[in-house]
Amino acid sequence: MDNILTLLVFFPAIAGLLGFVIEEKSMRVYGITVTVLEFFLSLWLWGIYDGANAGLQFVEFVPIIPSMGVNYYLGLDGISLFIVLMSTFMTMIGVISLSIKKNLKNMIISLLFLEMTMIGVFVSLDAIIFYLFWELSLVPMFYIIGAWGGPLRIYASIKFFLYTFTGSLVMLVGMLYVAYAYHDLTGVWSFALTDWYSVVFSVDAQMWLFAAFFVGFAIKVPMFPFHTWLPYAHGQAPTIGSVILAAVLLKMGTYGFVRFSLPMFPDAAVIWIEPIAVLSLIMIIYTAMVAYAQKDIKQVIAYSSVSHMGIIMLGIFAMNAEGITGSVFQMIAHGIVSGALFMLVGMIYDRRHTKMMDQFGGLASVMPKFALIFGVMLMSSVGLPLTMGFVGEFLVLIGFYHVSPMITILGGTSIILGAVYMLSLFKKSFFGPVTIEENRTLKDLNANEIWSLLPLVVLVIWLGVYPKPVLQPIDNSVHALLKFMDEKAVNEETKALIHVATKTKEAK
Amino acid sequence: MIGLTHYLIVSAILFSIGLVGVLRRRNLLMLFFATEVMLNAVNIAFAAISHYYNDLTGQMFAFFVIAIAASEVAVGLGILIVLYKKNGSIDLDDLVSMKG
Amino acid sequence: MENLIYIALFAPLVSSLFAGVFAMSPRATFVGVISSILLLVSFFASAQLAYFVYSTNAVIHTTMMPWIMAGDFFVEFGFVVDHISVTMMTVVTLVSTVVHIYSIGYMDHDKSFNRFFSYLSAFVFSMMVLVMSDNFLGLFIGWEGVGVCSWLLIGFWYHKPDVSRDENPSISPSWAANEAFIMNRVADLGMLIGIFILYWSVGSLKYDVVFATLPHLSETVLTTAALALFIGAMGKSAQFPLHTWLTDAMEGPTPVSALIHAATMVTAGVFLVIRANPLFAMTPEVSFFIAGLGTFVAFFAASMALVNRDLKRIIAFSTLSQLGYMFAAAGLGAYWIALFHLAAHAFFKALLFLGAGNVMHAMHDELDIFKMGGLKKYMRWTYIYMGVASLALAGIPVFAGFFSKDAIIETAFNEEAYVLWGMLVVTAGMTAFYSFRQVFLTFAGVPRYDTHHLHPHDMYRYVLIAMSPLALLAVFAGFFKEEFEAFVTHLLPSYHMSEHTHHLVGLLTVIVLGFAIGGIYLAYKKYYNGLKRDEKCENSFIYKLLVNQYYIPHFYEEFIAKPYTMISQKLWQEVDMKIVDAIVDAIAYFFYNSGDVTRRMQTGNLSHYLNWMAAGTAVLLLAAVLFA
Amino acid sequence: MENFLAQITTIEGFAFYLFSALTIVLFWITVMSKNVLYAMTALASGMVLISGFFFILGADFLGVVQLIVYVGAVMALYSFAMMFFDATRNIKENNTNSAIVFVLGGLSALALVLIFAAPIHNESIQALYPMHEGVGNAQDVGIILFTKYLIPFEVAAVMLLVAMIAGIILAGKKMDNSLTESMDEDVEDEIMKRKDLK
Repeated sequence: MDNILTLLVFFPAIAGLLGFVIEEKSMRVYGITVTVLEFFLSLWLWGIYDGANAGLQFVEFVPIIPSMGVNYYLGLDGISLFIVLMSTFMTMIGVISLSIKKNLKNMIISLLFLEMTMIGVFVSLDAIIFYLFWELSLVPMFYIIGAWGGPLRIYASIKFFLYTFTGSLVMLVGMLYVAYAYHDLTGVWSFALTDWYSVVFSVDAQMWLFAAFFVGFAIKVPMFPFHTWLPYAHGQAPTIGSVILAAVLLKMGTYGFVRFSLPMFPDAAVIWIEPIAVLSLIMIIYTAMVAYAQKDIKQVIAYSSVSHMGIIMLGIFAMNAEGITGSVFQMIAHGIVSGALFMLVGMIYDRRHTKMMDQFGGLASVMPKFALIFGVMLMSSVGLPLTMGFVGEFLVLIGFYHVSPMITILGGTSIILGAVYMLSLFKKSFFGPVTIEENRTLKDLNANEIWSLLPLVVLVIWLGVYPKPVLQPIDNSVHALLKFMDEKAVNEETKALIHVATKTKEAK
Repeated sequence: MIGLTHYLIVSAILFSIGLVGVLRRRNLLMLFFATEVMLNAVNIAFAAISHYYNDLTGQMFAFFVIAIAASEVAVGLGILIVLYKKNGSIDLDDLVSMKG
Repeated sequence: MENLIYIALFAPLVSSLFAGVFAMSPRATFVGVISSILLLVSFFASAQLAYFVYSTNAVIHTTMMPWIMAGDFFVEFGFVVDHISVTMMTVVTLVSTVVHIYSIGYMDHDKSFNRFFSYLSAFVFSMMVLVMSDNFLGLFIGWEGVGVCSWLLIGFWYHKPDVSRDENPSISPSWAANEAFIMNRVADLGMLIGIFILYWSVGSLKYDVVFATLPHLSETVLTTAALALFIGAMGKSAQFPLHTWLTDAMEGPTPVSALIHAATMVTAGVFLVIRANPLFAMTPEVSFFIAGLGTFVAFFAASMALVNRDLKRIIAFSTLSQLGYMFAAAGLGAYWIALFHLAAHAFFKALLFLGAGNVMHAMHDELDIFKMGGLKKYMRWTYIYMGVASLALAGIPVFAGFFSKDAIIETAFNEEAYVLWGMLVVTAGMTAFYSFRQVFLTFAGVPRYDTHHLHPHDMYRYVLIAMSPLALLAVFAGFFKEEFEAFVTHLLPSYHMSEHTHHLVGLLTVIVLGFAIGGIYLAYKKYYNGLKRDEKCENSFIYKLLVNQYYIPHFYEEFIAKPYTMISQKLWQEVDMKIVDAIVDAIAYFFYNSGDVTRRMQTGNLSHYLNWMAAGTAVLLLAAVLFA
Repeated sequence: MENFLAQITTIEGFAFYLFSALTIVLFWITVMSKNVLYAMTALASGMVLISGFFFILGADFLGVVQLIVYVGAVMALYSFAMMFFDATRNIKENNTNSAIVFVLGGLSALALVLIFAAPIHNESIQALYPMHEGVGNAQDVGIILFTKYLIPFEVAAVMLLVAMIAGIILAGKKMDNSLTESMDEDVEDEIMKRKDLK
């Protein structure tokens, strides 16, 4: 199957177009069918993916504008494979658990288009195609927040759109500059990433280009101090919007760092380690504290997302296989866990139409199943061993320890601060006596909800106990990436800092 | 000998006259006249460049300018008449419905 | 043998999952029974392994499957059964089995009966992982696992509301649970850092590899690693300053206190130090710090126990104090003595807690020993059990505690750490006093409770029988000291008293005994014939200081918890909303307003537009003139 | 000055200066005149003179087209259009006579002159479609127009057709009310009629 990536990218979009002619009442079934098919398609992709091959696979190459070197160029490696899987998986779970009644048809069509753009971002290897999907992903999300959101939805969606859009434009300038530099060097135009990788920029140029890409990615991540769109977007978005936003859209930023910034500008990346580490630290500690101050459950999880993204950023800039692999794994873990947490908040919101902690209390006795699943996700979120959250967080921290012990110790406080806000959230909403009469009659999770959450719980524990099938392909690709960076680096210091794993994989 | 520069300068002066007209007049018809002046000024420049570089491209361009001017006048006058019939005036000061 | 290892390890997990299936169904006794049977299976497997190790002196390694791999990092689920871990396994499973059976009776009326067993067995599983792992990260799994289980179990009665600190020093079970978890997390960070250091300097986390590489490492690395690991141990074993959670953890059901907060989990820190003894042996400064801190905590906790009125808290303080003893021994290099005290302490402390549970059961959850008295009439067996356990705790000869604790005090003398020795001796006296103060106030004298409403009676018979192994061990465990030493010193460094100490051993024992018996006599004089409140003493500064635990919980509340909350609030409302977000919005408003201003250009008058356009053209042209 | 004299004495130079002076004056009148009729007459004369420039420059065909299209067709259109307005009357308009207009005009004139007067590096410019010696201008133009510029030429033709139709429709429609509104009303009337029929 040569065109599996094209199929994967455009199947949801075509299905979305067909969705316009489907009747409203059968839309839900239609949406579930499409997303399940898409998920199985991606599973199949995993099945035929060659884990031992660290390079790009399933490459498709069709020239679009040959004179400008713009090509329809797709491909995927261990780093993107699992993010793609996670995207299809979370979209599927999101659609299954969808509780929206109003304009369901439009919602599902938006989601399907969103799915296309998300997968497109992760598999495209041409900068123009990448940028196209990158920007397109804003549109469905803009609709989802703006049309189905809370009372401040217009403000939130416009803020989301403009903020991330501004960043992307700066990134675009960077991309164009790289293309121009490539043209200067070789005499031909090319936007293919694999071509760009071969350009060795001077350290000065790298600094500027890194900065341009940084703005685009950092806003998406979102890094402090560019994070303020996130609480609004999450606070106002409908459940499904928050799930996809937290699970997948934020990962675009960190993925961008791994895919663009590291291999293209290794020296600048090394020089930028310190500022980025400091920003990540602020993200970790500061947003964890802000999360603790929140009164709205959803906002706690939104800020906790920022805090966890800080960990991911730290790992990416660890410049060793432990850190980067851990980071990519943490992207997946965070996607699943925060997605699940947002879904759980959505479920309680559907019942009580409030997300304020002080409106709850004692839910554990009223809704034990809900409390149980929330507890599992919470524990994964605070990084308990044998859950997904631990593997990524641990690898990131151990990786960054090699770079800077001090920053790692400070970053490690996330395991304390994370526990502080998460446990206080859990205590305030689930423990204690039931004080509000309305809560006494709340219904526990119904079958549909349990079935949409159960796969997440299984995944969180399975990948916590046995992460090998996921870690190994990631690690192979990361290893190749690091070796490449090491060879390409201009500065001696960079070469010294990049730590390529020495051992041959005896684990296989 | 008369050089290219001479023609270009004349063209520039005529263009500026047209510009002054465009800026100054409030009557739409007069605005059209001023536009014609500017277009003609440009045409002179084209023809002159064509001549002095011995290249027909300039003349080609002038042809198309003329064609466009003709269409512009046709459509523009049509609109002018409609406007006049609707508002009873073709003074720009009276046509401010697009105020933002 | 591998099968036995897996049976010992996974029987508790199966038990937990089995009980978990019924967690949301109504109470069913069979759940408790089956859990207990599975635990018993685990105990037998452990015992058989212990016999195997004892008879063959072989160390069994087994690897289940790979876990995390990235770059050079590679960790497997590997288990090792050697003299140390098998001792721990046996102790843990034995105490757990007894506690499980006990809980069938104790939790009889609780509607969350099934859930309780699920948590309890999960805890045992985590503890088994902790002691059996053959690498530091495996240990960390168990380390965190016991943390979570302890969180679940302390907060077991989560439905209780928060009350003020004056009413209940632990505020509420859920509060205490969070406190325990978070405080443990603080220490876990230290432990993680220790793991990081070891990984980057050794390249592996397996005990064998790490210990084999230690001689090649620099002193700084060793010291920081040892210190970081010990910080981890301080949290789990509730050493100062991370000790406050342990007494608050008494909010959990009493069997939990017996199992987790006395016999097993809190000893994990001591276990870590014993396990990593090659590391600590190479870092004398850290070891001495451990010994010093241990001694200090032994004294410090005992002092707080002297005046406390809460039955369970007194025992909790005594646990803290005994943990201090263990650390003192381990820090002074007598690792096998520490392990011996750990095992002996597990037996008598569990017995003590279970006895306290019986009393609570009889007294309808009353905990204040000032409101008890005269219970020996109704609760003969409990009286005997608690008496035995207290004698063991006080270190009276023939009882287990005598052999182990005396050895520790001797060690301190032998190491010429006379200050430590002195403090430990005084603490021994204090231990005897508070143990018997508690026993006498509870069982002797006349009833101080409302005799019309309360009719105390002893626990179910099967519960009392289940407790008997612990009682027997509390009495006789000490006699196996020699065998124990021979057994564990295959792996642990042996420790011998010097000639000098050897000569004085009789004298030293007499001194310690003198303090212990003095303590008991004092308690007898003061409390055996009922309670006489001493107002003047109770109002004294020292008494208040001790009752309020040196105001340390208050200190944490005022100087850590409250400022943290306040800073968080400020960061959110002042910084995030008013600075970071406001700047973003200000940029947006700038564009918005500039649009509003420039909107006035949009007069609707074509002429004006043309003027603007011409102005723009002119500017561009001028620019062309000037710059071209 | 001598240079000027030398130039003006040649026939070409004389024509150039004469036409330049006349067009500038005539166009000035066009732009400044209050009377539409005067303005238009001046414009038409100016255009004739511009065709004169074209002839001097050897662009015969262009000059002819200028005469036919501008002076013939466009001016005719203007004069017909003027019939709709009262053209004999002086226009009352709120002319912006402010300095800014003249400053802007003057400035751009100055800038343009400066730019054009600057020496242009013309050596490097290669003629794309060179004129041929001995071949008439009309022939030359025709060859290029119908080969290289065929598509633009056809497009221009279509554009003119569209413009013509648009002009007819715009000017010929009944003018009582707005175009779009009247359309709507027609439809409404239609609907009403149908209802009545039922």
